Amino acid sequence: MFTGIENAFVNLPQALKADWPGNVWWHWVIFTLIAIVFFLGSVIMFIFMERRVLAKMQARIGPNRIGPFGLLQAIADAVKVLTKENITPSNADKIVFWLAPAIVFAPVLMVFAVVPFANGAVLADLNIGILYAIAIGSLSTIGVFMAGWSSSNKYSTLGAMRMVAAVISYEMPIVLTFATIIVLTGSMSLNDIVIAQGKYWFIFSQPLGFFLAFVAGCAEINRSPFDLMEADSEIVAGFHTEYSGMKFAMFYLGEYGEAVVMSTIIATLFLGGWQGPFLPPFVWLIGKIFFVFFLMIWTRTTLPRVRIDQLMKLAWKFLFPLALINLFATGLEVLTFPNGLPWYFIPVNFGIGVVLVLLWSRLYKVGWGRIEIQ
Amino acid sequence: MTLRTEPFIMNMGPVHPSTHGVFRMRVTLDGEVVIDMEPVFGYLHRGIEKLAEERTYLGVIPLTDRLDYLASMTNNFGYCLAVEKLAKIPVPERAEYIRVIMAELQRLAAHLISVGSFLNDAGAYFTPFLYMFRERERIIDLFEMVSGQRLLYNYMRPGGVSQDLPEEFIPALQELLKQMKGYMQEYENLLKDNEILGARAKGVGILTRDMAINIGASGPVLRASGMKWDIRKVDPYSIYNRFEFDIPTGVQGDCYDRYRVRVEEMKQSLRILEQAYQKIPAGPYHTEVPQLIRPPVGETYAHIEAPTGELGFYLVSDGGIAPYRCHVRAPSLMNLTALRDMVKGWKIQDTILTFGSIAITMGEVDR
Amino acid sequence: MTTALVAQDIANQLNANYPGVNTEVNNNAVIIDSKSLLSLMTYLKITPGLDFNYLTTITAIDYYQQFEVVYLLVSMEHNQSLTVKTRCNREDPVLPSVTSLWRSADLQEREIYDLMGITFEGHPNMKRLVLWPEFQGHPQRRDYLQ
Amino acid sequence: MKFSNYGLGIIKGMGVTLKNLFRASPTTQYPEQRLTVSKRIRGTELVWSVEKCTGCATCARTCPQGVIRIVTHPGEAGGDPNRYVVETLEVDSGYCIHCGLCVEACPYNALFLGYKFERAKYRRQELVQSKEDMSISQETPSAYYHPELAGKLPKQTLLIDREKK
Repeated sequence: MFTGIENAFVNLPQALKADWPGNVWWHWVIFTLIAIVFFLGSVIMFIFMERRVLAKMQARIGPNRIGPFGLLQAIADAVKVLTKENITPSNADKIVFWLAPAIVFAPVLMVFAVVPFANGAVLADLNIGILYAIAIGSLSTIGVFMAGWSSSNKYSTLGAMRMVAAVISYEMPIVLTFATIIVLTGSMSLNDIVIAQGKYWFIFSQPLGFFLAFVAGCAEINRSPFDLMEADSEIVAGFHTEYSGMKFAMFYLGEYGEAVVMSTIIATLFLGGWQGPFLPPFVWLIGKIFFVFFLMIWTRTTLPRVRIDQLMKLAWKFLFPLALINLFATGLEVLTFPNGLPWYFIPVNFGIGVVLVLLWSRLYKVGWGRIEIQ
Repeated sequence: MTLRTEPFIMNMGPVHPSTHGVFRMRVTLDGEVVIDMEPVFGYLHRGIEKLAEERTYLGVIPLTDRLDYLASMTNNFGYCLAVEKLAKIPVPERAEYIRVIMAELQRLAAHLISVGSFLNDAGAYFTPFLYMFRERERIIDLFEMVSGQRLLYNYMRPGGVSQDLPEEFIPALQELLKQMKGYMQEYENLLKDNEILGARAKGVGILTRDMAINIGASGPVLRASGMKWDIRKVDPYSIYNRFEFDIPTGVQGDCYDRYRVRVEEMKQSLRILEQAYQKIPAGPYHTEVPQLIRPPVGETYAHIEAPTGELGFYLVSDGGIAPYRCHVRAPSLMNLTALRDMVKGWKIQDTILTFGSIAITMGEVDR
Repeated sequence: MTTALVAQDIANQLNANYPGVNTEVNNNAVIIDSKSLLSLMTYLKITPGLDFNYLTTITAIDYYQQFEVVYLLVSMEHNQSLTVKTRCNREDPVLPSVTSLWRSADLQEREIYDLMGITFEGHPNMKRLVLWPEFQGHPQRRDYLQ
Repeated sequence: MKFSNYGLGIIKGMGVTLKNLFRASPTTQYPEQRLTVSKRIRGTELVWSVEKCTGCATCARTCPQGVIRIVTHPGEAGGDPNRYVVETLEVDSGYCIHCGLCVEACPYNALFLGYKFERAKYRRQELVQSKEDMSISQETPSAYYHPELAGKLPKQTLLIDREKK
């Protein structure tokens, strides 16, 4: 019984090397802890950053009372929200109502199993890493729908319906864009993908892919301008209108957790993950995650919300065909140059991306407008 | 097997983030599509018309502040014009200029809120709203300087204004006008050409010209429908005929046109202000009027171009110290008449947008 | 400048076109008998030269013996205005609705019904506007006491 | 080819928000930082001068809310016949709407509005001001309708001054 542990301690020096043997059991413990701490820490930082940057962009100051620069505001909010009353609406489907927050929250955390923090520093270097991330990441939709349905609130139902429609539609372009990266690297493992970006990041060779992934990602985690699942000026707060206290905190965490996940995946796939000179790898990764999140905050500050039919049209008539074309073009390029693309494909791909976006935006009309009522 | 569906009735409001107060819309939905909409009024009814019958002519002015609480100055203005018309009180030159300056500043401030909250309803997460509040703050500073309050000014009186401008007002106004130009450009850059706003607002919530006239719409709502009708031009009150300004009009009367008309009107207000502060003469700022005004028996209607539209006061005097009847023609209420036709067939998001583009103030709708 | 039309001219015109209808003039306002209100209003709206296409406001005044309802008409084409009044008794206050001519009367007639208690016949949705449906009485009347 | 429909508007808007990221916020953090209010502020309390007041009760008649309660008596024989002794003067500032009409109505300039504004109270009864609370000896009057008082008061902070070039 103790042999495992002894082996572990004997193997400790080797284990701490870059290429960990995956079956040492405390490796899982450490990385689970790291993943949870990283997740919670970055969620708190994300909330802080969102509130501060948003405030600065909106000519406000933002939270600045608790802790230095208001850094502890998120913690104070957490304490406040945890001590609040848990209200369950009398018409709610109680079991589903209570289950929904957990179902939203858990899958978000699970995605971090496959995110590499440095070369090989990953909880589980699955060979189907991306597939796993996408599959698990969209599970939380079920929780959202459960929340919306069980609250027996019309705003919640509308919000949940919109959420399901959006997530199903936006899975398509995002998966196709990720497939482009898989075609380029020949691997689904996130670690291999990062290693493949040693020469240049994929944002340079796949600018269109980055654009599509960013837009679709924003929609998938319902960030503005696609935040119509919880559009505060229309349907109050969408699916979590009726939630309060701890359960609301779970949704809140889940929402920002999804933002962390999406930023992490985009940073890993397109911005070279932990790759980067001088600084330690995890600093690069965190820096890139925050850069992607900054872009999301920036768009949220500036852009108005799209309409539901426009959201659908954008997914199916703009992002989806472009992702297909992009995948096709990348496949051709990889077939022509099996030993890696030469440098001049960076401007070529950039040109292809710009031309495609401009042409395609001529081809489709936004929304279908008014419907005649008899 | 066919799936049985049924319409979905949703009460938006009276407490809802974007009903601009306590307005209630009973929306019947088919999925996301609005198939019927019934507005419900009255949540802010305070009986101002009834209250006015029991107060002196002077005591009604604080009540008019509370009509369109985002544009108190213009409400005061309209009421004072009606009393002056009824009691034949002359107004000195300087007071006229002060009134015009105040009314135009108020129009700026009110339009900043209506445009900001319209864009907020469109989903631009508070950014334009807060930018515009920042500039409104500068205007309110000036109002505070002259009247001592920041929302309910109670500044104008029959026969002039309650107090003269302080000496630091004109330099501050000059500075404000200088700064406003840059900020106006900033708003234009922020969302004017935005593709998403264009897709959301263009062609949505159309109010045709004939319909707008028929429902008695006024102000930016009427002008966005293409009707060139501004009380300041067609029936110049006070000294508006001395200033040079244009009436911006829209083309098809959609939400985007209403938004543009408001922004253009702000620019015209700046133009009027530029002319007004340079010409302002010295002299008395009010006519001596007794505390208890006793107008002769009669009735009168005075109207002005308030930020929301044609604000009119129908005053009936029986020779006493209080108005026998004081009817307020509330532009916000009239503009809402066609809301049902404007939103029918659109999505629920467009309902909010259309409603936001009409830019009502509940204090005026319910009175 | 919006010119207020001389009420006497309009009254003469109406009397000429609608014989038997008693149209008076008081204080530069045309006073129309409530029975013929709708037809005369239609005439004012569609007659070329008058074209009162914009109903600015409707208000009701309680004179204890009777109600007086004031219609302020504006012709946007000619920039002219006209005040039209009609009267109804207090016991059974019923007036024809002008909603079919100007939809701007819609909410205002409802408001008058609510606060003054004048019923407008032909209005598509004669319900209380600002007060709740169960409310008793009409508070804008001069003799209304809580 | 016009680029106005291809995202140029979005880019311009993003530029504006980015510019604002580096601009100082106009926010004043109230309890620590304070703005100077207008000289004509209509503060929360009325200020009353016992020397000037003749007890004519014009203020009470003018008040649209009817919150001024004044009780006077003619005073002892041999006093000024045009002057009444004010026994009670009470203003329920909970119902006061700060319209300032009483100040404008006062024919003897005995009534002023207060300059201070932080007068939150815990109970409604505490909002009723007696004539001792309103005495001019302990309160600062604002310059509302009394421009001669404006010289003594500090200059109002204006937001526009912060960005003056």
